[in-house]
Amino acid sequence: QTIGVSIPAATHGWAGALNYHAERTVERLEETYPDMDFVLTTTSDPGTQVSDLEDMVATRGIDALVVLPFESEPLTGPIQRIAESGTWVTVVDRGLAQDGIEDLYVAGDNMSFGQTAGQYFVDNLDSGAKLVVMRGIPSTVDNERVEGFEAALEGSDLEVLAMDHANWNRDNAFTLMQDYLSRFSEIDAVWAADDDQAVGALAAIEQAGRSGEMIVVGGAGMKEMVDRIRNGDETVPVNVTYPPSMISTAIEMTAVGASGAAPMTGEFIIASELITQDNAEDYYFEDSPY
Amino acid sequence: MTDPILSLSDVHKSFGPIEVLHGVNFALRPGEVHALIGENGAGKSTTMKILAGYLSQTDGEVIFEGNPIRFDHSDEAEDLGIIMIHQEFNLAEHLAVDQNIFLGRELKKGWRLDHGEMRRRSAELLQRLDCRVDPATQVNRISVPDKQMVEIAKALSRDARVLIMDEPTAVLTERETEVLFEQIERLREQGVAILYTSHKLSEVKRIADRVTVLRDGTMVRSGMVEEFSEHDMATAMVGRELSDLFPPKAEGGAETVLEVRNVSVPGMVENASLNLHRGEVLGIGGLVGSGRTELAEAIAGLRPRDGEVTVKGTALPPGDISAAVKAGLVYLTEDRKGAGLLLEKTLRENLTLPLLSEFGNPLINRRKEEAALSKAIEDFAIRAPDRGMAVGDLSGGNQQKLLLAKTLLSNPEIVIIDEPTRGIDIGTKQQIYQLIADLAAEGRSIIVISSEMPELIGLADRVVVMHSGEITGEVSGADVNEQRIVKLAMGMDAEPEGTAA
Amino acid sequence: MTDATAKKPAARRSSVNLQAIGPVVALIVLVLIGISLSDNFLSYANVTNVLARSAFIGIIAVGMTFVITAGGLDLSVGSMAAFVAGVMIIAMNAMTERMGVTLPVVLLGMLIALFSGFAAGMINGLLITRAGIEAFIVTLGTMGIYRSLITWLADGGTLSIGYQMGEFYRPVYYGGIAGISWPIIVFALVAIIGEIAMRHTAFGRHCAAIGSNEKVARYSSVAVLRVRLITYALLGLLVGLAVVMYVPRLGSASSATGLLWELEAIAAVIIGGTLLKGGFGRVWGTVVGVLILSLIGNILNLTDFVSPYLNGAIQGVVIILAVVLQRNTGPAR
Amino acid sequence: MTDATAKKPAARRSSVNLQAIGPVVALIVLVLIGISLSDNFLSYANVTNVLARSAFIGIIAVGMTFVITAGGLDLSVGSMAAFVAGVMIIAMNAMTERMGVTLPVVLLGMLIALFSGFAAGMINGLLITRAGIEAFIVTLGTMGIYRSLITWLADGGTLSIGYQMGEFYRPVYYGGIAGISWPIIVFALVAIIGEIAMRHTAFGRHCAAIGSNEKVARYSSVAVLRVRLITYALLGLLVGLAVVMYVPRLGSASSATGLLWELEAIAAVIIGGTLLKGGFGRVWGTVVGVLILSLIGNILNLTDFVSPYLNGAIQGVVIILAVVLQRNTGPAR
Ligand SMILES: Nc1ncnc2c1ncn2[C@@H]1O[C@H](COP(=O)(O)OP(=O)(O)OP(=O)(O)O)[C@@H](O)[C@H]1O
Ligand SMILES: Nc1ncnc2c1ncn2[C@@H]1O[C@H](COP(=O)(O)OP(=O)(O)OP(=O)(O)O)[C@@H](O)[C@H]1O
Ligand SMILES: O[C@@H]1[C@@H](O)[C@H](O)OC[C@H]1O
Ligand SMILES: [Mg+2]
Ligand SMILES: [Mg+2]
Repeated sequence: QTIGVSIPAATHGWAGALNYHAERTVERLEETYPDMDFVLTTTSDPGTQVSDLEDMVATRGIDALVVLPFESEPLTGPIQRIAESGTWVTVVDRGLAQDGIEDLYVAGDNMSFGQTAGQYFVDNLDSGAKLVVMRGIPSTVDNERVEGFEAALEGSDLEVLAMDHANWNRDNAFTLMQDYLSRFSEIDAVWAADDDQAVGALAAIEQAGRSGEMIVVGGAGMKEMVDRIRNGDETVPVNVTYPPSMISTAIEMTAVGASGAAPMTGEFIIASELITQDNAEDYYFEDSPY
Repeated sequence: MTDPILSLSDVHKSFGPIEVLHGVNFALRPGEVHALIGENGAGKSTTMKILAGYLSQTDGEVIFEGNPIRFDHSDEAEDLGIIMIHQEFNLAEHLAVDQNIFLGRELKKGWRLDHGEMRRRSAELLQRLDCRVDPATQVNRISVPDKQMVEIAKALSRDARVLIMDEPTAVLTERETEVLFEQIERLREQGVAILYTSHKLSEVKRIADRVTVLRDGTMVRSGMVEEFSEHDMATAMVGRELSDLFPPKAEGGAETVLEVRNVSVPGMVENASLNLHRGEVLGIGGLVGSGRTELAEAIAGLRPRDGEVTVKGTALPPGDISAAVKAGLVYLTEDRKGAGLLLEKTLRENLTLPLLSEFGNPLINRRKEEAALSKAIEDFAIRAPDRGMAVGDLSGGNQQKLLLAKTLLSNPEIVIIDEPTRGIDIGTKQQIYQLIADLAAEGRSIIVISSEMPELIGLADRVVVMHSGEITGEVSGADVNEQRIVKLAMGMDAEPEGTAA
Repeated sequence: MTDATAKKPAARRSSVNLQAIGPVVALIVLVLIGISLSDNFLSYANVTNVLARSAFIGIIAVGMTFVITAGGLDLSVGSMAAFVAGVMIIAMNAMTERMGVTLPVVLLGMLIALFSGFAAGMINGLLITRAGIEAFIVTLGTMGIYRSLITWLADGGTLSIGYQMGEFYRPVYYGGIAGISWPIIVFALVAIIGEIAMRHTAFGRHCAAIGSNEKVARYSSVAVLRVRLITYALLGLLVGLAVVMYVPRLGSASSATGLLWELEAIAAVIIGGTLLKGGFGRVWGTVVGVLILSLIGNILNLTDFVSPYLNGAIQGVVIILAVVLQRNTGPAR
Repeated sequence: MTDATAKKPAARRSSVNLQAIGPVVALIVLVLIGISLSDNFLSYANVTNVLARSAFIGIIAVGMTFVITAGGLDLSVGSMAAFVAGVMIIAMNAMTERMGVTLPVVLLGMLIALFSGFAAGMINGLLITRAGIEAFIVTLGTMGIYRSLITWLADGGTLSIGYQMGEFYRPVYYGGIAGISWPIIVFALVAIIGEIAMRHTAFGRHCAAIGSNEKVARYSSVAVLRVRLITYALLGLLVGLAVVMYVPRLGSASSATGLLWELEAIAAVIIGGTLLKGGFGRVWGTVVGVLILSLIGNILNLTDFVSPYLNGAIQGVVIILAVVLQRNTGPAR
């Protein structure tokens, strides 16, 4: 039995954690199932990912595939062909453009990721409060999150002052936040949308001496953020989950399915939960890298 | 007689499988000017480079002050006071004149460069050479002769015990040559040993104390200069008797093929007008920097210009070289290395570059190219040890011959040649003069720009003289003589009567 | 005796040979490693996969060879490819609505891709030759511009060709004749024509002359600006051609399309023995360079190496080694 | 004897001036645009922010100026910075465990960063000068290698400096004297020393000579290989220095650290008027180039342009325009 795992490269924090989990899981499962072989590839663009999939099929003869598509549309066709050839396919996180191709779908929910954050602002900010928003790398994932966020804000009187891309990168977020702070004398909340971006934003706010003026909500449940929530940090009251460990779940379920122990098909959606001081303990994992 | 300071004993040199020096012996003595002469490709530059540590001999010995010596790097030779001026310029084009003069030997005040002192000393050196360039000028903005003066200044700035000069006067006019010779005299008196090459045998006769003749990598004759007449030198070099250097002058026809009207190049040429007739050899004389090259380049479409250039009644658009070429007008550059040849490319690729479309379209016919090369090698007596070699490895004179072949490949009707025989040996010079005469006889028209007075006088039936960017006069027929030309060139005689005769 | 000049002729001759076989040796070594690692390495499927996917960079790299040989550089090709792909997809989708899933739409789409690529290349070329701006700056600028434009066209997401049209167009990447897939055929043709153009036409000679010494070229009545302009336009056209083969593969374009292709293409050219400073170019070397780069990725996928994190390191080492093989000793710049 | 010679310097001066003021004009225009678009543009906070954040690229770009002036190139500086930052953080964390949050740990950490940078630069330099491999290839290779290594060191994630130590080290980025923050001071010092080194020392002169004509430099007894090696080692050292200022900012390093810094640094150098092919370099120009690049980003963040997707396009246009200003007319390569 050979299982192929194809995921995006560790180009930012969340993806790095994804890589971490994938590697550990593969190591662990290789011990558990001695006759099971894993092929793990990482890519930084859709084209290379398709090449990796081709290689897995042509040279490694994979029986099952766990794939987190770098982008949905370009990967749909190639994955469909692999599925049609009888290979088991598990799709993680970013769904395919066509329904019914994969055997198993394990994912977070990006719409709800944005919506949960947006709803929190609507519920907790004073009316007329002013927000700035940091977007990620321009991509479908980012679009869905912003869409969810805007949907939640619809009808409220919260004001979004500005929205720019910080590319899920701490340094970019730091710079962007510095400039937002120069530009707007009043900011009540920052939706950083990703915990790496939140790290950058917080550093800029602290530098400007404007801590306490505004709250910062990131996303994906990075350890440091959960810790701050746990400790009742006023600037970082909540977070929204988007666990990179979903890749482990996917690989494990696929391995179980492939080993014939139990059939594992269908959808497995990991909803985006709101982490608050009350439940933070449940989301804090001491030895997680992220 | 003093002991030799630097000498060669049975030195051989091979490049790959080809041996170019077959046992050369000779010695340089302090306070003596030693001239090394020989045909193009005879091995003069190679010999000099071995002496100065830029090349290593394959066999034999270099002896310094009586002891065999091996240089691992030219630095070591330089440290001993052996300084060489190369035949091809060795200047960093992006750097200023003074920066080049002191390159590698910068003067410092503590850790800082002493700009003021370097500039001052450069100015001093240049002044000693009667050269007007501003030491702060970037080298890529100065003219070819000025570059040579900078090279000389650079050599003078080092404390030389042995000064080796590879054709220093090839790109100089007589005036500058004079200045250089004064410096050579001065150094000789100071006891410096000087090795010098030149194809201008009259110069050799004048300045050298001792002469060594190389032919095909072998020393054929050596002796005090008194033992040689110019004719002896030429015969020893070429290995045969030479007839008259200049063929009889052709008289041009009446038809005007090229008309230049009020051509100006901002800052360099002003209001130049001239006519060229069919079958005529027209000379352009003038001092260095008088704007001859700029005028020629403007005519040939290589420089922006004002004024009109008409070839057989059709006006040429300014700055459009291909239009000029199409009209049958070509220009041979004086800047062989910078504008003439692709040094890393082969002879064939260089030869056919301006005329590739004639060698097959869309695919280049290699055989036709090879045939053209064979013809060029024969017609211009190009000596290349290997047809496939890079042009940069040819001897200087042979590069010049290839450049001539390249320029004339298109069978042009009008040819402007800027310093056509620069660095060419006397035997080949004769061939080239014959060639120019033949071209004229075929009904082509030629403009020769030359800093060699005898060349102008020997070739041209009519000479236009420039001074300071302006045409100061014209002489023809019997008036084509040194005195008249020099006067005009100095700007001392601009009256119309000069042209009347 | 250390003098470099002294050794030059001998070294030159032997180094020409060494330079010629250098990348080929590296390629052969990679193939041998591949064979030893997996029985499937030489399988029809794998060979086809590797060659076909090399086609995009390969076609572009052939064009890049001319640009670099003529002393230029183009950093924009990756984003240009993404932008052209986006334009092509938008146009094809619009046409499909009116004309249905038909051959003319595909053909028109191809024409549009070729034309947009050509136009984009012309823009680079004109800015470089007419406005006289350093190629590095112009193409760094247009790299950002095209990347932005595709992001904007795709609204931050992905532009996809309609499903039906995608299926219809697919065979242009996945189909072929006599078992050889189209991208391989097209790449081979481009490479062969490129090699001939470089070595046996006036255009190729002129590129080398300009890269070697622009002033000499100008004095030899080579139309320097025009030739240089053509190299950029040609490269743009080839980017268009690469896109024509690329779109049926993934059926979409996004801001991640063609990322870093410029680096890969330039690397392939240099690995192949073309001089970065210009003056000498070798199209077949570029092809070998492209194959080397593709094979590294393929071989890394054949086995489980230490950690996927280190793929980039291995890639880096192989690139350096491939070039070490071809330089003898003489220090370069 | 000739007035042609006399007229020459005048012509030269005017073109030099245009080149000299070109980037300055672009900078001034950007500042004016900034002022007109936002009242906060000239605020102490914004000016400090922009200058301080320019420091990393700026310090690196000063080193890059020497490399490029000497006819070289270094694509690896971005990944090198990430790698050095990773090494520094790991070392500081390890030392903190034993020695606590103390000054020696910070100083040792800084030394380690400087030394790692220097060593990495030496490796590039040795491969280029001794093994004689094209700089483009060597540094493309090491770019991949360092990027891989940091990813591997960080296990795909982020390496963070311990919280306490981070707080202790923070002032190196955020603190300063007399209201001027440290990164600005260090950047200014590096720039001034760089400018002096380029113009007033034999080293700078030799860099230009090598870049202009290597053979001439060698014939003039310039130690070509050594000078070239020093340029790369110096650049590495400056990357180390940039990291010393970078780490206290966010206290972390990941595979995303320093992404594309190489392109920015090279762009700054070229915008500043240094010739990409070598032979002429201008450190103050590079500083202006760095500021131009930073300002574009700052202005875009301070205002709402059409769509943030198009930021890259605007950046591209400004880069090209900044250089148009400095080239008069003559076509470049
Ligand atoms: N690096 C080289 N590689 C191969 N051949 C060379 C090299 N350098 C010189 N030669 C050959 O050695 C021979 C002697 O050349 P050299 O330059 O010494 O001639 P020369 O006497 O100086 O001629 P000229 O008067 O034309 O300058 C020529 O045939 C030349 O082509
Ligand atoms: N590219 C340039 N930029 C600035 N000045 C130049 C340039 N080229 C030449 N000059 C200057 O123009 C003047 C004319 O030089 P030119 O070489 O044409 O003289 P010439 O009459 O042809 O004499 P010769 O050929 O003997 O040098 C010189 O003073 C030279 O320094
Ligand atoms: O790659 C994405 C990551 O960066 C973001 O933070 O969360 C969702 C992922 O798909
Ligand atoms: Mg010679
Ligand atoms: Mg002249």
